[in-house]
Amino acid sequence: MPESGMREITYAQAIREGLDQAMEQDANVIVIGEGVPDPKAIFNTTAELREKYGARRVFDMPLSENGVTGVCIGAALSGMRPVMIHQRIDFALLAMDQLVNNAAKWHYMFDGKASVPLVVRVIVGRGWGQGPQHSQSLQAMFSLVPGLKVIMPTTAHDAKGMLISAIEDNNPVMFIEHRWLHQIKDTVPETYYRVPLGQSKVLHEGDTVTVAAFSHMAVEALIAAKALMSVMGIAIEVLDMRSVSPLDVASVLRSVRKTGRLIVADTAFRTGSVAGELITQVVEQAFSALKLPPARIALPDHPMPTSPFMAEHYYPGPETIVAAVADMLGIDKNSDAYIKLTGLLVREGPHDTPNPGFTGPF
Amino acid sequence: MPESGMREITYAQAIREGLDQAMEQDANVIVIGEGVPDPKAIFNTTAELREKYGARRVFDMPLSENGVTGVCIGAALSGMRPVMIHQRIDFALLAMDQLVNNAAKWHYMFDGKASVPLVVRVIVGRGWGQGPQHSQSLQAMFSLVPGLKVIMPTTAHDAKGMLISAIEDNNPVMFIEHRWLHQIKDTVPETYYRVPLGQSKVLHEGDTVTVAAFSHMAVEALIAAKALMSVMGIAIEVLDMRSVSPLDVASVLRSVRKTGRLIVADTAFRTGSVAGELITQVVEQAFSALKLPPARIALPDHPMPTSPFMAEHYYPGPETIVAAVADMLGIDKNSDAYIKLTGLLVREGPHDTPNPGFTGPF
Amino acid sequence: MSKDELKLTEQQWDRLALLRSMLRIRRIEEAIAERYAEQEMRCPTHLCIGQEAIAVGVSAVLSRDDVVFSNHRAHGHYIAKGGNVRALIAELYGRSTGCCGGRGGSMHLIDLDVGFMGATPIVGGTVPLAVGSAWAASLKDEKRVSVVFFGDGCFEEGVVHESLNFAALHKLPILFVCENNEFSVYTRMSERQPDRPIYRIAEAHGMAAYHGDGNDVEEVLSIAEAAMDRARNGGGPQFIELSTYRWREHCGPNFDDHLNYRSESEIESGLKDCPIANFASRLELSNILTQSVMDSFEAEFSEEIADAFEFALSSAKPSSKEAGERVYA
Amino acid sequence: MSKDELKLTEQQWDRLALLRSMLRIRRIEEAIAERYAEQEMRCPTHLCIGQEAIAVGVSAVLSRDDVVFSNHRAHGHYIAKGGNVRALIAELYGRSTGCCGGRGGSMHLIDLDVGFMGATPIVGGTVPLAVGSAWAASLKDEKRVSVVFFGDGCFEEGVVHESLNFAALHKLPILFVCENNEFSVYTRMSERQPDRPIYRIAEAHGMAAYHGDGNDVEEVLSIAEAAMDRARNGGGPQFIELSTYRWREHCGPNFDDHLNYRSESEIESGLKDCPIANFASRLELSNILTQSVMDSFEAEFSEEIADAFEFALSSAKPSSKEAGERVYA
Ligand SMILES: Cc1ncc(C[n+]2csc(CCOP(=O)(O)OP(=O)(O)O)c2C)c(N)n1
Ligand SMILES: Cc1ncc(C[n+]2csc(CCOP(=O)(O)OP(=O)(O)O)c2C)c(N)n1
Ligand SMILES: [Mg+2]
Ligand SMILES: [Mg+2]
Repeated sequence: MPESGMREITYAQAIREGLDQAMEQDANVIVIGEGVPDPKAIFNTTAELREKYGARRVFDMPLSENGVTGVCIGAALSGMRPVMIHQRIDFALLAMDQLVNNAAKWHYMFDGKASVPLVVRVIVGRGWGQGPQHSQSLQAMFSLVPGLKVIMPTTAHDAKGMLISAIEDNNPVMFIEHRWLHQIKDTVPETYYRVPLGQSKVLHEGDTVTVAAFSHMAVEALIAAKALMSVMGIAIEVLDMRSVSPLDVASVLRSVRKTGRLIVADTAFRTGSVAGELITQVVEQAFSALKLPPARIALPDHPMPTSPFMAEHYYPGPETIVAAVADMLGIDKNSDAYIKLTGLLVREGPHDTPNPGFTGPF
Repeated sequence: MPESGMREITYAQAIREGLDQAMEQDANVIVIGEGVPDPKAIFNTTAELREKYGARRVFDMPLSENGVTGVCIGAALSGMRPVMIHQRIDFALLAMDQLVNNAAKWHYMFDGKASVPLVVRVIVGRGWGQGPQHSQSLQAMFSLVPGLKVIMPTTAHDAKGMLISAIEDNNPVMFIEHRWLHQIKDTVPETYYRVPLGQSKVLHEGDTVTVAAFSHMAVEALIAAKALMSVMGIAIEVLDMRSVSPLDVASVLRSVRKTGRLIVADTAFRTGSVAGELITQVVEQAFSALKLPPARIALPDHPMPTSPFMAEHYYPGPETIVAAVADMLGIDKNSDAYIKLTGLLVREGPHDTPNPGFTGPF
Repeated sequence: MSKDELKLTEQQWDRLALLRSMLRIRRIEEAIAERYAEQEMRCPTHLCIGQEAIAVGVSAVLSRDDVVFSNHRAHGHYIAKGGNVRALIAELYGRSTGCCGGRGGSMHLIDLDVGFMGATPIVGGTVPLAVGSAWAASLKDEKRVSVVFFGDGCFEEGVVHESLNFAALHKLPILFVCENNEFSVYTRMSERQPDRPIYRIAEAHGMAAYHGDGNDVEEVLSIAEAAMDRARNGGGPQFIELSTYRWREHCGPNFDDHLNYRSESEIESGLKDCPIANFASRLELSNILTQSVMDSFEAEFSEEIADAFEFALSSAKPSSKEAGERVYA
Repeated sequence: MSKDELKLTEQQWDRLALLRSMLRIRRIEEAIAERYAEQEMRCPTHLCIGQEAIAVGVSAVLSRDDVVFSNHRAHGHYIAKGGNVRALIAELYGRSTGCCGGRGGSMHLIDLDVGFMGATPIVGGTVPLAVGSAWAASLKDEKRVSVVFFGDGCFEEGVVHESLNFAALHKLPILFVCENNEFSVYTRMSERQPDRPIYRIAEAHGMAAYHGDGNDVEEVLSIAEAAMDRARNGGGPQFIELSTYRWREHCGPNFDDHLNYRSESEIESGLKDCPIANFASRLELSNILTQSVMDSFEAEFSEEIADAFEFALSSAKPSSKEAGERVYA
């Protein structure tokens, strides 16, 4: 299916469109989640689906995360293709049993006789005092479970295309959205198209340092790359990893063999992060290609504190990436160019909202 | 407290003794778990505790893993020091919400005003057709949660001493036992003593390769080390990691700076394993000390199949470690010495039981 | 042996079939128990000996299209629903011809040809799946009913509450069958639940709920029949709690009465309440069952069992090379 | 103002105190709502305006030793239990003097000095904790009762079922308070639960369970009083379901009636059922409340509120350097 009818829409709109078109394509696709048909429509990603497809395909749900996950697995085993949604990935912790013990293993333990085509959309919270229980980025927890696929599309284009691929996939797929991506616009085809799962994408070419970034960190990495290029003429290679499991290690290896330097930028706590896993795999396979030890950019190993004063430097940004690049390339951080560069990266508006127009409280 | 009154007892007996003495020391210590007071007494690790301490301190429980974890957290917040037990770590997946959202974060989110002195004993199953849902080794899933401590003692001595430390600790501690350790004997003091959490131990000294091993893999690594020494005179350094979180990276770095070579042996699926995290931390901090890329020994990325025929080569053993050492040191695998060595490592009895006396079905 | 040969009415024949089906499960499980000691069935195994009336009484009112989910103690449910016995035994032996190709063992059974959707050992795990299957049937306007078997211990899991709520909310065609054998492993009800009936909680969730003697196959059948009738005709979810008794150890082939977790008198009365012996006497009194019929059943089963074991033991052993396959669909 | 000044009996004075307490919560939350738009309270905030009678009626029968656990909508419970208001407002502003030192925000409140054990926003999360606290009290033979406030949505979580079972099994001194405002965010009961009373499920679990008008503070008080009496005297767990109505948006300071998720007439009747206005009229009719008393309450609260906001806004801001502390005890 060709991609055509390009226009600019937001990530949230792209997801809505992907859901809409997937439901149009296949009558077995159903959508369920707390708030799906409500006026806020999961940050407008499910708006008007009930009006269009009816109350027998678009559901709100009881606050029963584990149970309803099991219900969706049972429905998936019986011919449906459910898309389940949690407004925060933290709520998926209540459903670990069904996701890990059943969804991930059903196909294997029953010798391939049945499969679980289930998509679980989960949103990573950030900012405006989300606090310890509403800001976790748990991709690593799911990525270590064989049988689950775990993806984190970054752009609106990929969000739509990967959502469609995930819905068509016969395996359970954790579709992880970062809350700060929802409002970002991108060129998105009007058509029904797929973006394959498990493949990274080069966002910015370069030969000095490879920056493999996940989800919102890919946005930050691209900002860093453009600034480095425009101010200092330094070309870093930014890979938007897009998938966590399968992890596209091959592309990272290809890039690292060119640059000899690797930075991995993740949205999660540092220890136990997928960033660490990626570094290990690169080291296992391309040790001699590395000129320097790889670096990891991630959150500190503590929960997000609610207070904006305390949370101020919690999230790494383009400046963190630039600093890591500078360290690797031996750039003088007191040089005029570097000072100019970091000046360019100062974010407008408060640190705890995705854009200056945001007024809380979500 | 000095360690005295040494005698040989099994890991299971050592745990029982640790529980017993901790209950004697502190009237707030209570024990709860499915089967705790039953005739099998959690593989005899809780035998006679109810007789000794009564039904108000030693409890069986309803099949409500998440709820009872919450109940234990509430009790811990109210002055008790509960020890909760699951016969398989897989069942702890039902309690992820309480463990991750509450136990791990309570102290942090309430600014240190309260703490959760809770120990959760969980057992990793292996062998005799445990199959996909009863054989997972989920330490990595817990280790990426700030606020939880995660330990995996290997010897009876450490099991008792670390259990006591865990019970005295004011934080939630996941105490992970490997089922195949329960019957292994060791010299254990009769006294009440502590082994600190977060410190590895050198099981075998050497200067050629560092093998950092977790839990039952430390047993396998020691077998490998002894065989390598006796047959080929090669001294590898085996570290029993003992703790997963905090992870004693410093000791591994110290050893790697001596050997220049690192193998990490884990009981879990390869991808996303703590082994990977350890490798990344070593690479981040001692890249130039490494002569070769570190190697990871772990389970393949698929569930354990129940059939003994299919499961035959699922678990790595001493032979896997020896082969990795040979690869690193360039030992000719066709040499007489190597063939003799691997001959020594052939395990007696069936591959799916911890010892030839085992007759199923657990 | 046919109905006409035996000069039985349709109804008498059906009653005899219940006995036959229970006895068949018993004999198959006894054979498993006997040969388990050979250590060639290398997987945890939970026998339903003593509890056969529930599997049989419920399954008697199911059609092939109705689907069944089960738990760790699944042999009886599987056999009663028409599951392939050769594939069951082969699965216990870890062979390629097993119903899971060896990947699952005793605690993971499946036979999609007869609507046996799957059994798994994480307690509570399949309860919401059965609800989901009923949901799919309802969304697709398919007429099948979903059935899930689980124990009294399982009822303590939160997911059961969530499943009851979801099923009642959407008025789904599902039958919840709670086999109350008073034990979860070695732990009796009194250490796990307050003293109140389980089925009343289901009732409070807004569904029809009944309790009955799970050792009386005809009582089970009549309760199940009425419940399935309601479920098939838009009556929404149905819950039945059936009292029964587990004869042998929780896991494994043996009796474990020496462990003293239940009194001699309790065991005695448990064994006395044998669903098969009691029903057999009833059928004898009604002149439906004779020794020669019984003999022919026994002969038939011992042949079937011998065949199944032979099939299993002569089946190919899967290779460890296949172990990594089928992780993803 | 004292009882004698106002010439009130002990009992009249107590009734007036209920009004005072509700009004105080209302005014504090209105002040939060008003100043929220300034964007300096940078955390999600769930107001209990319209639901004050439950927090107040229940807390009126608690002693300081009794402990309370709560959820995302916790301000009222915290204030009614005697929580420090300065520390509450400072917490909303993310200051070091906040009850969590800024780490928690509106959805995480604690005041151990008055037995307010903690409120957290994962729905259902604190329900078993309250049971655990009651368990500890029972094991230590301490006389306190544990109370947990939660919503109708929360009742759908499996952990509630597990908590009810555990509490009933061990006959624990706990009061479960279900505030049924018919909504979980924007989703009404009819999309989440079948049509049957919540409290009957608790009753089926084997505990005393009652339902009442959660907007009538005296009804709440009398139901809670009886329940606490039973709980204190070995009567085991108690469950009360109280109907009420949320006036404003689920999360945030505003009314959100323009979203049309509830009809005008529903909103109108919801607002008409104001726990404060209705009770105030009742007290006026009984000559307990006069305009001058009302005025003095208002004056007192506006002073207290001004003080609390000033305290908060003049308190130190924690530094991001402290963010990594207190991960481990
Ligand atoms: C979630 C979970 N917890 C614990 C276990 C261990 N376990 C296996 S079967 C069982 C007893 C279940 O009792 P019940 O549901 O009454 O079934 P029965 O064995 O009596 O048929 C237990 C505790 C498990 N498999 N899964
Ligand atoms: C486990 C979990 N699921 C979902 C949410 C999102 N959420 C926050 S409050 C809420 C509604 C809860 O409704 P109810 O329990 O009735 O309380 P109310 O808001 O009406 O006071 C939801 C769904 C959450 N915080 N935690
Ligand atoms: Mg049972
Ligand atoms: Mg509500």
